[in-house]
Amino acid sequence: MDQATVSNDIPRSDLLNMYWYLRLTRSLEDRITALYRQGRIVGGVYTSHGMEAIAVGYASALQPDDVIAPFHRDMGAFLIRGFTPGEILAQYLGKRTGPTKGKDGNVHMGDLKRGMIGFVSHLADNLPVAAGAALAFKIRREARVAFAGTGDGGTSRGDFHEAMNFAAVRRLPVVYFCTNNQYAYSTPVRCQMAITDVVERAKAYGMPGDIVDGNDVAAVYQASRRAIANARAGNGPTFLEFKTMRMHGHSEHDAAKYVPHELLEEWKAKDPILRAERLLMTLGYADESYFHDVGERVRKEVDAGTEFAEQSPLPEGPETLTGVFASVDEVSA
Amino acid sequence: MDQATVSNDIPRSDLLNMYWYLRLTRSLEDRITALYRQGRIVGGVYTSHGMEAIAVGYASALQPDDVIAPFHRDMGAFLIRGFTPGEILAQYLGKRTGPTKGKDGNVHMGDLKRGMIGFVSHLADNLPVAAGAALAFKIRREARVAFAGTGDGGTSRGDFHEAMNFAAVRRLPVVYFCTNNQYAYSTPVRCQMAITDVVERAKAYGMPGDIVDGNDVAAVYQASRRAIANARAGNGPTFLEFKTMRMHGHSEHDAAKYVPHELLEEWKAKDPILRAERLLMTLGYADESYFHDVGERVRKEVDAGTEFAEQSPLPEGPETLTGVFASVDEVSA
Amino acid sequence: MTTATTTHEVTYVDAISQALDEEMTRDERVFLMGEDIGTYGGAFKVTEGLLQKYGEWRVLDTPLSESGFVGAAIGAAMMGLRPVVEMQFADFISCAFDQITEVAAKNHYRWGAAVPLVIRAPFGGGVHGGPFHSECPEGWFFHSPGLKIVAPSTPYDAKGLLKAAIRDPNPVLYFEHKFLYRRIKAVLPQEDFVVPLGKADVKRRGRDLSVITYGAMVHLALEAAELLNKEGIDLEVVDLRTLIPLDKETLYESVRKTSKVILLHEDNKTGGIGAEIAALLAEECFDCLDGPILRIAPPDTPVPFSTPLEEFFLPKVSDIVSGARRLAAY
Amino acid sequence: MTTATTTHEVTYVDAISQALDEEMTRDERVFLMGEDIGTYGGAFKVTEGLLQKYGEWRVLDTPLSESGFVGAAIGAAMMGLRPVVEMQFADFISCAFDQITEVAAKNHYRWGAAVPLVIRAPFGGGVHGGPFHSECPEGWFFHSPGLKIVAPSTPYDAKGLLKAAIRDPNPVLYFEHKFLYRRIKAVLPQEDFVVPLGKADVKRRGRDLSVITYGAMVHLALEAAELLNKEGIDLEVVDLRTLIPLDKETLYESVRKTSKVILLHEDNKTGGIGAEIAALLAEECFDCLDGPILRIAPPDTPVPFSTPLEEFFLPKVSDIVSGARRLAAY
Ligand SMILES: Cc1ncc(C[n+]2csc(CCOP(=O)(O)OP(=O)(O)O)c2C)c(N)n1
Ligand SMILES: Cc1ncc(C[n+]2csc(CCOP(=O)(O)OP(=O)(O)O)c2C)c(N)n1
Ligand SMILES: [Mg+2]
Ligand SMILES: [Mg+2]
Repeated sequence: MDQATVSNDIPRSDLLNMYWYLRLTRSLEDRITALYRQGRIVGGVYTSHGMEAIAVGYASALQPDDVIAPFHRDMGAFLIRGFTPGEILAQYLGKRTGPTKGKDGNVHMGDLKRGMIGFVSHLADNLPVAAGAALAFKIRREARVAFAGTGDGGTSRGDFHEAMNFAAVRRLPVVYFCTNNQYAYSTPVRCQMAITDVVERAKAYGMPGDIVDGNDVAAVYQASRRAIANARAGNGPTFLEFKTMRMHGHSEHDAAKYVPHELLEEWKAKDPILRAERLLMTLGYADESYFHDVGERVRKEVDAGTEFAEQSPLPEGPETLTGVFASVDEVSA
Repeated sequence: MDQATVSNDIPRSDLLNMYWYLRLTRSLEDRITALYRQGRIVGGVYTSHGMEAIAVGYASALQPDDVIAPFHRDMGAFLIRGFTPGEILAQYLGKRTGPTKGKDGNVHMGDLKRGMIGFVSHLADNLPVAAGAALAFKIRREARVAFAGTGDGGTSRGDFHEAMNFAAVRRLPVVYFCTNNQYAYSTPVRCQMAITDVVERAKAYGMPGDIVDGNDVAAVYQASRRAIANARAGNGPTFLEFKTMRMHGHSEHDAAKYVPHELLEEWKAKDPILRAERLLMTLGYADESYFHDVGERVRKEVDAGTEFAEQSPLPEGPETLTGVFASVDEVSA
Repeated sequence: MTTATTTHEVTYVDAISQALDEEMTRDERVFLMGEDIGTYGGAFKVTEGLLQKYGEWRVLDTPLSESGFVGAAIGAAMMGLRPVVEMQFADFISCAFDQITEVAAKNHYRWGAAVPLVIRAPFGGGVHGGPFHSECPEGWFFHSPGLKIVAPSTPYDAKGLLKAAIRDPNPVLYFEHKFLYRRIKAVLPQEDFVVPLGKADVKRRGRDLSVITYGAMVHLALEAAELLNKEGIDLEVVDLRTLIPLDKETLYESVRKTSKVILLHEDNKTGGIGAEIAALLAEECFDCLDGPILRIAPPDTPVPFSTPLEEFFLPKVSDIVSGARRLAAY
Repeated sequence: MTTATTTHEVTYVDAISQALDEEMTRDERVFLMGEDIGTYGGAFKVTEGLLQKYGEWRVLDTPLSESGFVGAAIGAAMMGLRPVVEMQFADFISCAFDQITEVAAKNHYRWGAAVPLVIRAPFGGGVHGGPFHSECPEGWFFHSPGLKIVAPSTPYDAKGLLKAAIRDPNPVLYFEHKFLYRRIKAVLPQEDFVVPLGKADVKRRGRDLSVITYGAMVHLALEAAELLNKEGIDLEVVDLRTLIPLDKETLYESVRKTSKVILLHEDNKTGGIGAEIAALLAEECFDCLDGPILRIAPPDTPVPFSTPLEEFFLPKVSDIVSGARRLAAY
């Protein structure tokens, strides 16, 4: 992404906003990791460390009433949609004040009011669901878009295929993405598929596709914006491949010894926060002291969130029994 | 397919053999249809009328110890693998002498000894199964190949995707085909996928693909032979799209009013039996009297088969209970 | 609402079509998805004419991909629409199993998203369908918290339950019996009606013995009751109608009265709904039982194709008669 | 065969690894497939070291596609190999449901093809996994004719049943309990042994009351038995070990002796295996029952994540104790 082009194209406030969310994501997830290591968060913890630009970039490109079915490393999307660090930490700690009230943990949260479809562990399951959301928009002639993704590994599942095909046939207003971070757990992409670029998969559906530098928040933002505009204009779905690298184990318990050290070194230099800072400086939008200041402020937000989450009550046992079925008054009759 | 090339390439005996099976298939399926209309066959009846060249062509290109997971309109493959018209009619009539002993009907038959994997209604389910058969050959370093297909509609299912992907990643000795007969029940291909040629799907897997005239038995034979040779040589899977047309309803009860009349007219002229006859005459391999003679002989085979099937006993009620589990002595310990 | 109801008899399958048509007119959020349901009107012609009436965005032919279109229906439902999905045969529901049990069933519990979705599944045997066109898959699903399950036996219930299912805010599996489609007729009320989910119906009152059943088996039980009546054995026939949530009260009440029970279903015996009801009775009505709880159900095999096999497989009136005699003599 | 057995205590998870290793050495047809089972050794390290020992064509890392690799395992099994497939978590078995129930389970019945396939599925709660990493999916499968199902509770059974499953000519679902992996240890025999499929095991003999259970719950039942012993209530603990085929004789024998039954499982209550056993007992052992059949099982909800919720959800020793007291007083 040529930085001169960027400067003409993305408003300053948007870039600074994205920078904020990159830092907030990093800071929040670092806190989550720390709490996990202290044994205060139990269960699985999957973070987006080093890949924050993807969720921050695409979520910034969407309108508030568009709908997101996030990938499992898209913390930035939750933050941009107004999930507070406190709520999110409460979720990880199993507290009643988390978005799932303790029913589910970590990134398995959602809230239709904020346009976030809850993540389902079974990878790619939410891709047909997102097609269905887009279908609803199309049926009602609403100018809304669904945005949904999975990992490189997730694209091997049948539901990926069925979703992409359906979306393409019906020209639905949905944008699909793949966060290609080169590994699915311990499995490198070359053992996952016999193609190098996941975007090749789009051809099978007659769907346009694009490869995007997933560590460049401006590039993610711009590619997403184009695809979203296309979808909104009635031109059907697009598939975006965000190239990036998983910078740690699959989850906190995995030391990722199977990843070559050099690969991590290479990608460390491409850290999306450093990249964003360089861009902001080049454009003259911000300087070191600004970055430092943001760092202070996000830390305070995360501190306050931690405080909130820790002081929040746990649910009580019998709450297990609530919520299996929806009641009539929850949905408009 | 240039007929001069053909003559150099396919032995006369093979061509005549394929012609025999084209006629036997047609004659047998016509009988099945007649019996269905008389109410003597119950349940679903799906035939390959007008598409006989596909199964006859590919099954002729395989070695006897290769394995086939047939599409649901591949009667010719069963015949080539030694299923007699009598056995097959017994299957359709639910007789104990059919390959499934009355447990299942119509084309839902199989026999591992003859390298035929039993068809499963759930379309595309047998594609991963065929990959697994090929995997077994590869693990044991046997020079055997699996050949498996589904319809244009069947390629929309997730199992198609998962099978193709797995076969490509492991470079398995399997050939996949799609019988693109332009409709899936009442659904035309354009409502099934946003691409014109199903072969485009192969690109998503880094798998080579080929479009083949499915009404030309010589073309089917040659394309299959190439793909099979490649697989056998360790070069991995190929995807073949056989272009053809379903010349009747989805099954016997469907009048197929949704198919434009002109389309059927157009394809009638491409009837694979007529095409084969023209080829054999051009090559000087056979003449009208030969064709007439074959017609007489296949009719006699089908008559004898009908006789056999009709005189065969039905299974008795309690046989319902047998065969849920395999016993140890059925498989080598 | 004037379009579909009539004073003459309608078949079970027409009752289903009427329910779809009337709900689509009543509520523009209702739409249909499935294979060949548009131009073709569906494999069983249930949706015939609806494409012409409501257009291609309310009657959607889908690619051949059960998981994909059930998933899409879930998404549309969460956005406020009311999708009704058709399985071409219930047997193919296995392909959408993951979407149904992991996504549709659990979304509300996990994060509060209602999924008002109906999946229509033509099920059951007696139509020479063989192992893949005769299945009764309901047994897989009543073990999945978050799903409702209905299986009507009459045109009235078929229509009323489908309307209730469409109006319910939860995922509902609607099992319609293929064998009944054109065999059972009734005159239906002119006015709009629903049969509430979760209510069993005593299809025949009797003193001596409760037969608890649903779907096509209801008619077998009623036939058996007529025969047994001549011998002085008075059967009560309880039609579950809804499998989840189970109407325990109606069951218990019947059993408290008769003290003897036959559980009858077409689904395989082991792990069928009969097992669950037997367990409930053995725990909650133990003291009022005057004899063993009998289950009459097919053996644990796939549904075989050949006529003598399928006849052997399916429960018969004579099974009920002899079971009832045995219990009556107990 | 000298590689793996030892005289010191081995954990439940090691017992599983040993069984795999020994069977791979014994029979070169045995091979493994699954996600991350090669280099990484599996999410729970069950297959650690096996890639190095047997090579990449006997320990196959697969793409992320449960339906695809279960289907492939079926094909390889039909060609004469003995695949053992790993689900990374049992929860993901829903993605392969169609291949398991429609292809693997029905092939032999339909057209005589044996499918000697084992699917290992780490299941169960108590590990803070939440709704998608704690499921007990066995209830879906015992209603599918053609499958065998096992669920060991001890290292001995884990090893012996896995060997028996691998040697069986049918598709076997092998549910290994994650909670037990590193919590339960035992000294195992030096020599090769199998635990035959279809045989329950009385883990504790008792006079007063039969607790019929399997998996992690066996240990709860044994704990409860110790407590109750002090009160003079003598529990018999029957470990099913195999869910299909059910060892009815051992169950009936136990119940004929004690006349009182608790059915205990971690799978959801409605439609769990407890329902089936209750139904069998209520039909076949009715006369020997001296009290209602109690089921102790989680409520009909997904497995919640937060600790107080999961604790509420899972059966507890105290549930068994109070259930037993109630029954004893009956
Ligand atoms: C259907 C399914 N199978 C297995 C898993 C277990 N699992 C969780 S994450 C993961 C790897 C995912 O890889 P990828 O899609 O590339 O995403 P990444 O974690 O690399 O960001 C696996 C196998 C799952 N969640 N869903
Ligand atoms: C998973 C699944 N869903 C639905 C069906 C019902 N069905 C049987 S054949 C068919 C159409 C198949 O179309 P295609 O694959 O193009 O094959 P063709 O019949 O055209 O030869 C459908 C929908 C099925 N067999 N399997
Ligand atoms: Mg990845
Ligand atoms: Mg077709």
